Amino acid sequence: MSFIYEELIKLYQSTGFAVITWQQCVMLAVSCLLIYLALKKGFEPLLLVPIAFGMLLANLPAAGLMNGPIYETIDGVTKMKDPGGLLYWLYQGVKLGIYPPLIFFGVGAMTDFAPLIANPRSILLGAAAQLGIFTTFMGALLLDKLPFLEFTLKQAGSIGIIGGADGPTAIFLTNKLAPELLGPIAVAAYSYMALVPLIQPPIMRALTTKKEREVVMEQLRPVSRMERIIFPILVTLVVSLVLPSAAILVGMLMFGNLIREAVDLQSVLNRLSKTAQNEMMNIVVIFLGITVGATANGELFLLPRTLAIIALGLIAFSMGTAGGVLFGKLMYRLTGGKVNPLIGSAGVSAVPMAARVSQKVGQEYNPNNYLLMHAMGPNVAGVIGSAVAAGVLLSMLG
Amino acid sequence: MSFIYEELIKLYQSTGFAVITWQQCVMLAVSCLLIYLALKKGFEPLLLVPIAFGMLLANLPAAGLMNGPIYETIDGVTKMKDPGGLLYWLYQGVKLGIYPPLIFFGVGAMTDFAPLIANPRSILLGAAAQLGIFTTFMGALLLDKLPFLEFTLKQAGSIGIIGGADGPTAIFLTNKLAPELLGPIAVAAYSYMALVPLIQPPIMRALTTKKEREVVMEQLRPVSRMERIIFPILVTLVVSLVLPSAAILVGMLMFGNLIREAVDLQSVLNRLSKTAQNEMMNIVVIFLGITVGATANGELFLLPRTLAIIALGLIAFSMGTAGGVLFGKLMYRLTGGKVNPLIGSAGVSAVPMAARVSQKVGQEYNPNNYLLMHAMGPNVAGVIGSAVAAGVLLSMLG
Amino acid sequence: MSFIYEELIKLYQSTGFAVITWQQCVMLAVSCLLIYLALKKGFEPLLLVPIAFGMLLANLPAAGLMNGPIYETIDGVTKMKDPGGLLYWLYQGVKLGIYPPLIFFGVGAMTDFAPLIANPRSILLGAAAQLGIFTTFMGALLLDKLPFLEFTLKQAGSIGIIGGADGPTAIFLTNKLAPELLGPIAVAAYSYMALVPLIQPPIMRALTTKKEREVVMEQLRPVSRMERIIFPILVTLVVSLVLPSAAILVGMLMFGNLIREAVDLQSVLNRLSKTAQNEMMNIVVIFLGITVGATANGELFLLPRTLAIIALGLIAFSMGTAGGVLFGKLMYRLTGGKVNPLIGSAGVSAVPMAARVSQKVGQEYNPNNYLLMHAMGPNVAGVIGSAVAAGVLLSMLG
Amino acid sequence: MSPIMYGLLVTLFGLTIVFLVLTGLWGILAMMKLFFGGKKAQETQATVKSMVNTTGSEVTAAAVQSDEMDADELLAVITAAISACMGGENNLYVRKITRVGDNTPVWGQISKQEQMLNRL
Amino acid sequence: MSPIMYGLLVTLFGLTIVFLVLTGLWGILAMMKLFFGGKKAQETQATVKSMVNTTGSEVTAAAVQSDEMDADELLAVITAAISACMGGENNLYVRKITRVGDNTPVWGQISKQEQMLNRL
Amino acid sequence: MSPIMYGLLVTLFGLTIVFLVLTGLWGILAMMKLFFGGKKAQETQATVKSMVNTTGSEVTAAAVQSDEMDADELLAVITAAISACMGGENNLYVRKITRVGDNTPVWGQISKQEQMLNRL
Ligand code: NA
Ligand code: NA
Ligand code: NA
Repeated sequence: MSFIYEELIKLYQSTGFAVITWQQCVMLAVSCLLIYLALKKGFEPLLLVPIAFGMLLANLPAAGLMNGPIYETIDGVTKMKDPGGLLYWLYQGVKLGIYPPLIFFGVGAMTDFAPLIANPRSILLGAAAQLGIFTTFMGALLLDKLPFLEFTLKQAGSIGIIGGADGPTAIFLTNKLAPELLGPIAVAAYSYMALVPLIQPPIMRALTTKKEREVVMEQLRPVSRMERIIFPILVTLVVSLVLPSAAILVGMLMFGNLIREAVDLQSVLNRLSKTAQNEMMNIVVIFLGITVGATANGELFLLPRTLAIIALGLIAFSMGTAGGVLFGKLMYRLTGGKVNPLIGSAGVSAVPMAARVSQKVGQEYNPNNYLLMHAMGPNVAGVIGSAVAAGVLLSMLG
Repeated sequence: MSFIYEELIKLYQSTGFAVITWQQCVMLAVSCLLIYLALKKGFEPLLLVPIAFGMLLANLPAAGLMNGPIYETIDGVTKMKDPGGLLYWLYQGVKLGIYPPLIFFGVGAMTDFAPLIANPRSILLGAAAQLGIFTTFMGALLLDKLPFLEFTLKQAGSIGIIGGADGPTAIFLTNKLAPELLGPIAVAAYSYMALVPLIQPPIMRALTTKKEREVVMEQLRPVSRMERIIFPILVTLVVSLVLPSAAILVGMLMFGNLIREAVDLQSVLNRLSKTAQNEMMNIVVIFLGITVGATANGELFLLPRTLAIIALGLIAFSMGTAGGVLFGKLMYRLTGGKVNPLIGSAGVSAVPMAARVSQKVGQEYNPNNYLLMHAMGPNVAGVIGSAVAAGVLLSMLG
Repeated sequence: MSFIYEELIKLYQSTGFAVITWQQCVMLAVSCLLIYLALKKGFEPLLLVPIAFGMLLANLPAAGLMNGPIYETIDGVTKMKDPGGLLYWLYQGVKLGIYPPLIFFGVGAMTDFAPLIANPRSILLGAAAQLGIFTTFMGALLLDKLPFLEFTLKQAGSIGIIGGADGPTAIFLTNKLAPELLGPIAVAAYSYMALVPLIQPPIMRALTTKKEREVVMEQLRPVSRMERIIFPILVTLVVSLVLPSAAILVGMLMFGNLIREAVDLQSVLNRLSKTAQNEMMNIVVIFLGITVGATANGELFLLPRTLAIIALGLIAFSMGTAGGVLFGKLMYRLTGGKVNPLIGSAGVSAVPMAARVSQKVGQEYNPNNYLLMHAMGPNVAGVIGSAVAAGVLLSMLG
Repeated sequence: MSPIMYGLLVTLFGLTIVFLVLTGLWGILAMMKLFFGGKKAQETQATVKSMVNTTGSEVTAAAVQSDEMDADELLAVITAAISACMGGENNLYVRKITRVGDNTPVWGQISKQEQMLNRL
Repeated sequence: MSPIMYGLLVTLFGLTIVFLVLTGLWGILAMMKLFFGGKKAQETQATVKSMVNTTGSEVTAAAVQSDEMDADELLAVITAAISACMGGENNLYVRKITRVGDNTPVWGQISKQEQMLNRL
Repeated sequence: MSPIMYGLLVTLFGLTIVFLVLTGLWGILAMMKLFFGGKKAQETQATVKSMVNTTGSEVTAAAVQSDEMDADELLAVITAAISACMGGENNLYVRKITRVGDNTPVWGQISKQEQMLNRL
């Protein structure tokens, strides 16, 4: 019966218990923690649940769900010996840069740019809030000087983009510049987006005076249907001509928006608009989330740099908020008090969470102040702004 | 500070302004024009908006959205250096012949073939209207004699298929025979489909007498559930056995139709039928449209042949209409006046636009004449007819 | 005019009639029979209609819908000469192991595991019913001794998995172990699932006493939200650590279930849950069904072994039922008559058909006996059980 | 053979084949009518208009008893309810009935699981 | 080893592992019950039947105050309204409630944007 | 150039370009307003609230005459019907209107085929 014994040994060696590493143990715990945060604390569950579960699946020992295919060549004919794991194949949509633009397409179909069209100067607040991206980028370069940390320019750029407060942009850029950081950067970006209502208010209060916070802004003008339809085409042309590397993100965002707005003229387009917003988006979110999470294997994730990235992410969000608010103060001065600087913080993107924070802080100081629609302008401008910043980083570092 | 200056130069050279060609300028204008026609004039917006936006995206200078991946081999190991553009990857669904059959699957699930089953002789009108395909094919071969135009047999066949008045068939065949013409042929096909209500009536009036136009047709018989279910299976078998090259288009059309009709027997199939008609179709339409448009880059599109294709497309639709109407007159004679020749024009496909044109022209001359359901017979037969014609062209020219 | 004659010959030779084989004729008839069984007799129409139509399409002579791409190398540059058929490309989702886990994801999102959580000992009935898998596996190995049959260990394992009564598991394992048997195994698995209400009751009656069949079971306890959410995570961890080869199926099943249950906490997840259950599932079902059917080409299907597989499939379901019922009897003894052995038959999976059979047979003998919810426990446990069994077969035979 | 000549051949063969194939389908359809056309065609659409003309309570009862109450019937119920509320003057004419969405199940109920799970 | 012998080994190991794993799950489920099973199970389904038994006005008020009025509740409102119209005889029995479609938002309203955009 | 120096350059250029591009968009938006902003903005949402305030019969008539009765209007009809039933006390406030699902057609009707098939 010795062969039974041998088989038993073989069988034991094929179990996960036999080969699990301490990193995998920790990662399984981390993924459970993320599921807890997503479900109990409401941390962006739409993305963090798939990310966390992908992390769990990818760290199951010996399961090989992220393994690539294995080919073998016999007599000059190459054949696939093993197809590899599901997550490897789904991950190709990240690797080839397919999922993030498709999500931008859906986001465009869901976003109303009218508050921005009605109040175009608010677009500058969406530029100012990108300060967070670049200060964090510099911060990462400075941390590189520390003996136990090492960040290349590309890695620093990927970390900086956390300050864009925009998940698909962060994933898109990181995949191009530093795919080895995809896991921690995605987790940091989505976690801090969930924490916007905690991070922003103290900074907003610290940088503004009570009088500034109480400014009531003028009602927004109505926006014509023609403006809504021409806007996405113009934005695509202008941004792409100046910065070709931002064309794909901005172009797909605006394609989605064009279809959304064109429904008013040709109702048959409603089919496409709904699919872009719902089923197509949901399918891509599931695949994107689970495979981004799956990149976070223990050896890559459990390094000092992950903690540094998490620390830098907080700086990114804080500096972005500060940049927006300070530029808001400048606009307050220049317009003779017509602009409430609180809407500046919404420039970090994180649509529409950041705009709601502006609204909430504003109402604390003046219960009759409704800043929401005014803050939506910088908020959606911030999406464009961080796509442009990503384009700059891609073209200068890529 | 000379390095700043150098970087500035480099940055300027990386903008679209620095490298834009006149062709790209023209193509950007053309795509805006197509969006205008689609939205304001109602030219098949469901396809032309994605096609036009794809055209716009593909002609953004230096953006490289249609670029293929770049590989590099270091020490014998080949690695992907750059994944290429989104549109390149989405385009694989056209190149590998995946999208058009999937659209046919959805069209099958949306089409009611009962008017054809109830009045099977109307199927011949759907054959006669394919005249447009072959006269246009010959026209393109004759134009090849002109000094400034050059059309191969394959290109002529692709141009001819515009006369099928069926978008997916045109895209499917053109991709196989002459992919370099995909842009102009798709644009011509969908534009003329939108113009069917303008193109057809004068031809219909010119070729028929008042007496013929006033013919009232007999009520159609009811069609049994069994006939509806057996029909798609039989059509698949017959067409595919005679013409294997038409098997994929006709087979998927009929698969969709089988699922649609089988819902009456097994309601659980409603899930598949709905998905085929809605979400799956919409996703494929978006991907197909945007990537077909993206094939229209300036160098390929802005050639004299594009104008020739547009002229030939008009001939295609006109001759198809004439073929259908003339065969309708023949049937009028043979049946002793029971067939109204106006339903012949519906044989060009363009479901159900062409059938509505028959109905409208018929009612002009006899307000109590309801030709719509009678015209739906040739109309859906035209879809099968043009798929068969495409199969012939594919097998004799491919 | 001899060239017309030559072309006519060529044309005839290109028709399906010229090249059809007797196997293709038989397969076309078989696929029509399967469509009849699916639509008229209600044999799992959701899968069998696509499988049957795929079989029909793949056996159309000369249509080449399952042909792979053809490449040609000219001057060292390899180019695709022919893209191959649609079904080849859709089949990659089976070959690479993508579709079955995605279906498990949707099944997880549709399945309520509460009856199992409430009555955890019923999980053992889901283990006992896997007896059918292994007896059939042995049966295939014994049949291998017959002169006209030949089954390798891998083929025997694939045939055994029919006893799991779980379509995606059977397809997943067969694709890995013996892809040449995919057609007959999928057809057998889905057909017998449809026949569960005929196969099981006689076995259930034969193996139980009247007294046992009349046992009324205690009301199930309510299950807390927390238990429902923790359950999928724990199952993934435990099963995957013990048996890494089962990780992908069980992991995706439990990922779907986690999203389903987490909707209670974070309603935004409803988007993902609905998409997993509906559109994504439907699309995958269409692609999976049609391509699994397409593997059944005549040369592979019309062999004695197909009849053997069909015979073994019946043994598989019968032995699975017997295993469950006999273990149910054991539990009846051990619990002092608290467990009705009729719920054991539900352990074969075939959710929820097998559970309804338990309910129906139970009510025949005691009209006030509601076994449905008690049988759902073994029923969903059977899904986990057959995934585990598949993992064992994969790791010991793969 | 010159392209033009070959083109003519393609045209000749092409039109012939198109006509042959579709004439063949005509023949098959005619035969199919002989075999299966005799049966009374079933009505696939719920006869919503007639339902609307009945009184609200009847319609409601009918609809709720149906195990597979579909959206058309739901609208019929609504219309009937409204019409009943308004005193029974049935001057409503339902011009377009849109079936709404996918019937996503209430998952606690076993009945839908039966429809789906065992088929996958 | 002959295929049959190896097959027997696979069967032995296979059944053992299946039982081991599922017995392990049983143990874990039992432990889970100790830790989390004490809490009162929440009812995931809206208690439609009881809502129907209330008067129409109450139900309406309840439903429209809810910020996340879902389709089930909508049907409850409809049913209640019909039943109220018919004089309050609550002989309706809702046999199957189908949730209708995906709640596509009215996009002018910020509330849905909040649910979605910031999560992408 | 050291990474830090190049980083500063990237930051300088980056912020400049972000501001340049978005300022450019500002200019374009301002110009767009001159050309197209004069026209009265159309209201894309059905004014559900006002419809609810009319009497039930009016709303019903309006809605059923509409060829493209959409889900919002359907809800308005329902709300109006309920409110009419309850004696016309319009104290309802529709907090959230969910458009339900995709309008899958009743396929016997040609009208939807017109919308779709010829566009594919
Ligand atoms: Na941003
Ligand atoms: Na046609
Ligand atoms: Na099973």
